[in-house]
Amino acid sequence: MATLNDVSQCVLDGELDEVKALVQQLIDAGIDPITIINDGLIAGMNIVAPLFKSGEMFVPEVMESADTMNEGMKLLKPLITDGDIPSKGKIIIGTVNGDLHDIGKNLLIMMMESRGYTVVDLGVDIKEEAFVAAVKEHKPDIVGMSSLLTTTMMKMDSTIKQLTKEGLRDQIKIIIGGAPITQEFAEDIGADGYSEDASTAVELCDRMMTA
Amino acid sequence: MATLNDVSQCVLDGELDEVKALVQQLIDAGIDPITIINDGLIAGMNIVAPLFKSGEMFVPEVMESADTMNEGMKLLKPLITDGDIPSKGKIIIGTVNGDLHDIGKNLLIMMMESRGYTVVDLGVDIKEEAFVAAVKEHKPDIVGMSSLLTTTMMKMDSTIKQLTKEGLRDQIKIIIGGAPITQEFAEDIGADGYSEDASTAVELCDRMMTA
Amino acid sequence: MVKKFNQLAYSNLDDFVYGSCPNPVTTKSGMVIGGGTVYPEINFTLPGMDINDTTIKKACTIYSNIIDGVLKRAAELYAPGVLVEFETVPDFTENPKYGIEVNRILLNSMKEASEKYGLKSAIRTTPNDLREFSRPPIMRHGKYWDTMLELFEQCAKDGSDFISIESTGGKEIHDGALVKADIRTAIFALGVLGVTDMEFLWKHLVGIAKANNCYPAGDSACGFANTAMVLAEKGFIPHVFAAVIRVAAVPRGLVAFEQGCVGPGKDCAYEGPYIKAITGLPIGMEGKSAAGAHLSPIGNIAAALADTWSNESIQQVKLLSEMAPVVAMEQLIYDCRLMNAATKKGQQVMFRDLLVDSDAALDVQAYVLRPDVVMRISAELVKTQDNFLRTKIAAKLTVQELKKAINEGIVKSDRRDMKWLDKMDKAIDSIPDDAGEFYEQMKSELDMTKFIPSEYGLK
Amino acid sequence: MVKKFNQLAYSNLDDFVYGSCPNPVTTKSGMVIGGGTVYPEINFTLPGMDINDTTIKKACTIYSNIIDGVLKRAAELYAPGVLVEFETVPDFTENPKYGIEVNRILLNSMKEASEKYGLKSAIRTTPNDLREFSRPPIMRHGKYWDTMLELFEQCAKDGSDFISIESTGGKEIHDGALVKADIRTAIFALGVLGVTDMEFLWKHLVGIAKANNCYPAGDSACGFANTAMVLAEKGFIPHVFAAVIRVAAVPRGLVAFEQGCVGPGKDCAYEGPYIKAITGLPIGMEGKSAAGAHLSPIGNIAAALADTWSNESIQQVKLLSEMAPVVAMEQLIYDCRLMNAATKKGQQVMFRDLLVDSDAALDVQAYVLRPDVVMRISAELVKTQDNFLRTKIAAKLTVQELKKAINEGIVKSDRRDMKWLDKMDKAIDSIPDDAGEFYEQMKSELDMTKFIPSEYGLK
Ligand SMILES: [Zn+2]
Ligand SMILES: [Zn+2]
Ligand SMILES: [Zn+2]
Repeated sequence: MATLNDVSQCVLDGELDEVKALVQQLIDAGIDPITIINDGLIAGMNIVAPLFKSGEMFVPEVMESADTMNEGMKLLKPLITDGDIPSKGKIIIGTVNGDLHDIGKNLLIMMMESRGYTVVDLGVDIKEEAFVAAVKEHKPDIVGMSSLLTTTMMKMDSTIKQLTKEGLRDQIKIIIGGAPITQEFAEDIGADGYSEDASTAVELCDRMMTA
Repeated sequence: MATLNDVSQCVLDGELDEVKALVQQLIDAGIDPITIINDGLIAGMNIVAPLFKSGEMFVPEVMESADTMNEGMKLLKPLITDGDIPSKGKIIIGTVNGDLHDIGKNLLIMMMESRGYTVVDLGVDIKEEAFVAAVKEHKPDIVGMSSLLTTTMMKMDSTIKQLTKEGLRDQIKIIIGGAPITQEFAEDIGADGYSEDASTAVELCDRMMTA
Repeated sequence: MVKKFNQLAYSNLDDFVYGSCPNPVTTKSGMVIGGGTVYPEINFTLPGMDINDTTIKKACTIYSNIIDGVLKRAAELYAPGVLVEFETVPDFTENPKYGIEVNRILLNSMKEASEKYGLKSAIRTTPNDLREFSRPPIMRHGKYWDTMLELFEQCAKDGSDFISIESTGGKEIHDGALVKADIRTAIFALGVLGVTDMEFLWKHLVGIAKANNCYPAGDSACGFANTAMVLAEKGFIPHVFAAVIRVAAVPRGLVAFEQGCVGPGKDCAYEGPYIKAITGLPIGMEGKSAAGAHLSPIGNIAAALADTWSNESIQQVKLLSEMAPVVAMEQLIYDCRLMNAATKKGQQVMFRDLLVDSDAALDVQAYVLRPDVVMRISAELVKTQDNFLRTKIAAKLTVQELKKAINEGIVKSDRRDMKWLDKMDKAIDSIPDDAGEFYEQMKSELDMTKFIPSEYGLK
Repeated sequence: MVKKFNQLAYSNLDDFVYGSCPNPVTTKSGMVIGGGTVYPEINFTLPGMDINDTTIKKACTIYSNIIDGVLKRAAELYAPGVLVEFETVPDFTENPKYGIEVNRILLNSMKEASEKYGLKSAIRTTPNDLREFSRPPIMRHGKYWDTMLELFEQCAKDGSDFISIESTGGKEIHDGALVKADIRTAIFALGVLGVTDMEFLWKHLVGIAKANNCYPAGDSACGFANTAMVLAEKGFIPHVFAAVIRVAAVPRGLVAFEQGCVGPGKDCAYEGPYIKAITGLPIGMEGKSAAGAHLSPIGNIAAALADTWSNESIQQVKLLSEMAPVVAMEQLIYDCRLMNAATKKGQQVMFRDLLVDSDAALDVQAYVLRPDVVMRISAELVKTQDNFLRTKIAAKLTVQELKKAINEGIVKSDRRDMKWLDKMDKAIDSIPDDAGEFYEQMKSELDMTKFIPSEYGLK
């Protein structure tokens, strides 16, 4: 019979076609759906994260793992009530106004979701007002901004100023990233954190949510 | 008979041995000492400056010109009263605390003096307090600071802060220079000007004194 | 009207070398690119700042300082000539008046440097492809299309020697294929969407260039293959995948030359050696001296066939010696001196092979730039004129070359590489030879909200 | 005790080449410097910041980030080994605890990189010569002398492979000679004060190194000859003057090796080729890839005889790709790959000559680094053991070499150069062969408030 470990391994290996059968076996065996999620699916993703960080897994493999997890979730979601799946936190993410780069942003979204965060993707070329509106609407814990151009990085500054002006700054943590961004720049403009790449960004958010 | 032009040419060519005889001839001919200074000696240095800037004269040649001018001045000074030689302004110059580089500073001093400025050389490794004390003592128009290290450039910032605290900032213009210094850094720390090298620094001071 | 490339421009591998090519191009100032001398190609950009009507004056001053600084240093180091690339920041294309103003500043300083130092120079103006600012992208009309063409036209009129672009047709689909290492979708993006858009875009750009005494130079698969390289350097996707994408981008790049481009190819188009083998036109390249813009596994080998040698991009920031663009200028000039010194002694092939040997065995992305590999694959690509089929063949042949090289142990590889090559091999074999048929297949696999088929002449 | 160098280490010009030398030196990690491979030597420094007890933690974090970043990139690019130079900022020597702490951070990261990637590395620790903080300088005792030795000793104990310094004895006189282009005074500063101080200083440093399983590596005339080069590049003093100073600095540098240094010579000591010719020991050099630290007219030729290839220094600032030290690491590695690829094919002499030919005819400062010129002048220098006389001879021979080369039109020159060479020639001829006699003459010419004769054993 399938074990929770098998489910984890299935997620790790990204075996999209097999996960459903395994999860179904566990459900049929009467295992608590929350246990299957936490000790099976999410446990699998928790092995993926460090392997990605150390360079032993590629992004497409991580994505397959995430897809596999999601496939398993589809079976489990109807069996639990909404509040039962604990979100680690809510984050809204966007590339700033004037900037179209979104590969890094999309990677982060994928990593955050598979880590248990609720993510709202605002997209690219996002104006200051749009960040403000999204914070008002979604009430996130964290706002993430990305910029790849030296001529758009200052938009992070103006967005933070706008959020401050609207009285929203204290309710959120702000993280920023992108090629021209440095820790020093983050401090200069009053962001709460900076991260070099998607996997360290996830760790940064983890630290922020537990701090 | 020698002309004012001959004196200028003599300064330009740095002919230290000949300048005395020429100047003496003009004095003997009854030419006003102030005229000899302005239209002979200083006129010569005024040709030197642009030639240096355009790379047609080397520093040692400029120094010879300056020495030649000074040699001529020695004959003329006793003939005039102190206030008659108009100083273009007074500047105090030093290399900041922790920094020993002085070649650039010394070049600037030489250029400023030969341009008609009164220069007080504070030397190298000059602490904030020493700049403050010197401003109080000498009441300069301009304070020049030099730094060649990334780890001493912030001393310019603290010196300006100290001058401000002592209520001296408004009475002076501050110029800074040195390898790691940029226009942006000058603006950041509230200096009045930045210059890349000795000859542009002189022009910068000229602009400040006439502004 | 459209040029056909149905044979290689070279018959002898020993003629295939940096600094010269069968069809050199002469700039207004008399630099003969591809005529025997490798020229430095200097690039630069603004430090972190906002662009608007208040700050544009400051931006102009910065550009003016940069160009004066780099040309002065070039003259001091006796550069035989300098190609300046003005790759605009997006705001300059969105507001063409900004881009036009800066282009004029550069042209003017180049003229002054010619008078003051006798320095020869030429300028490549590279507006941004803003069409992807609309999501999904509007490729054939609309405000981004209009402002982009306006900038091209006025800069050409004002005296730019060359126009280039890093066009983005198909990137909206390719981005997703990259992070999934999905070669089927990548080939669709490059070989169907990319190729089609290149035909449309470059027909217009060649027209603008020809009408204004300016050369259409070439395009770059920067947003495709260089993004793949950067992702591979970060360990995000397999190096073999990035290597295959590089070669699969060749037919897309070739379209610009079919439409009338004369080179030099864009510096960041590492697919350039293939273009040079096929067209005999000069190419720009960049490697170790562009490390300030991006790291790479091809620092030396990239120079093996370069006709201009570029730093890709650098901000105006102060280093201990000087502003970074001046530093870049100096490094490029010394690199070029060395290559040209070898040519002068008749040792260019030997020097080319040193550039090649120093990198080729250490990374699969370097391996696919080996002149012999380039010639071998290019010889197959010219056998068809169908740029979609060429794309598929390019990918297939690269997979085969790499498998062979890894099996023979002549290139370093990751333990996971063979698995990925097998996976790609299978996926490529599943692609039909006909573009239309492939599109029909792909319709069910693609996220159809991401692109507008009619913008690519598709239904 | 003191080594005598009375013949050249080379008899054949074709053996005199980068990457190898008769007397290589092996690091603790097994890198054989001068054993056939050119290694990258990476240097770095802090961005603009204050150093004090509050900021030192931040400074340590920066150094830690730098070293981890550069070693990671070196491993990714398969560097055969890396020499790290830790050249301290003055505050680190004034407060040895800071310097010691950072040195340990570097050593620790090197050890980690060895375990994690299998990367070989070694470290050269270079404290500052703070003795000139006293004006006039106190050379043989006092707090600056004490803290400097404290830093040397603890770093050697902690495991540094090499110790070096850019010592400053005589600089207080040389600075003024430079801006006046006064060769007589410069020769006094280098050949009397400099040489005497080097004997005193290096006797102590060699002692410290030997007592602590560490190599004394070498010194640099940075504050003398490189300052001259920078002033010449700015157009402040004649290039020929800087060229003569370069060679006149050789005997001063040689003293360190007489005292027991084993190399690699300091990167910024462009007098290194002469040292290598005379001692047969390995040397560090730097050129185009050190342009971020200073521009130069010797970007390629500097590599012709290099055993380590350095970037001199770069601040931890962000470029578009990565932090500047990582960028420098990449560039050095590619430069080294190219040199080593040539060696592997037996083409090192040919490649050396390309490096030489690409620069030697374009600037007199490059010309004096030509291996044949180096051998020719060095052959004369070993005929005497008197380092003052050697200094005078070095200057005299360089003037002659340059006059000949300019007359023959084999090196580019400024119209004013010959006048300056004649002037120097006359001035050198006015110098007696005996140091004591020269000192007596100079007493009336020197500003005796600028230096303390007894600190140089003079009366
Ligand atoms: Zn590009
Ligand atoms: Zn140095
Ligand atoms: Zn160094």
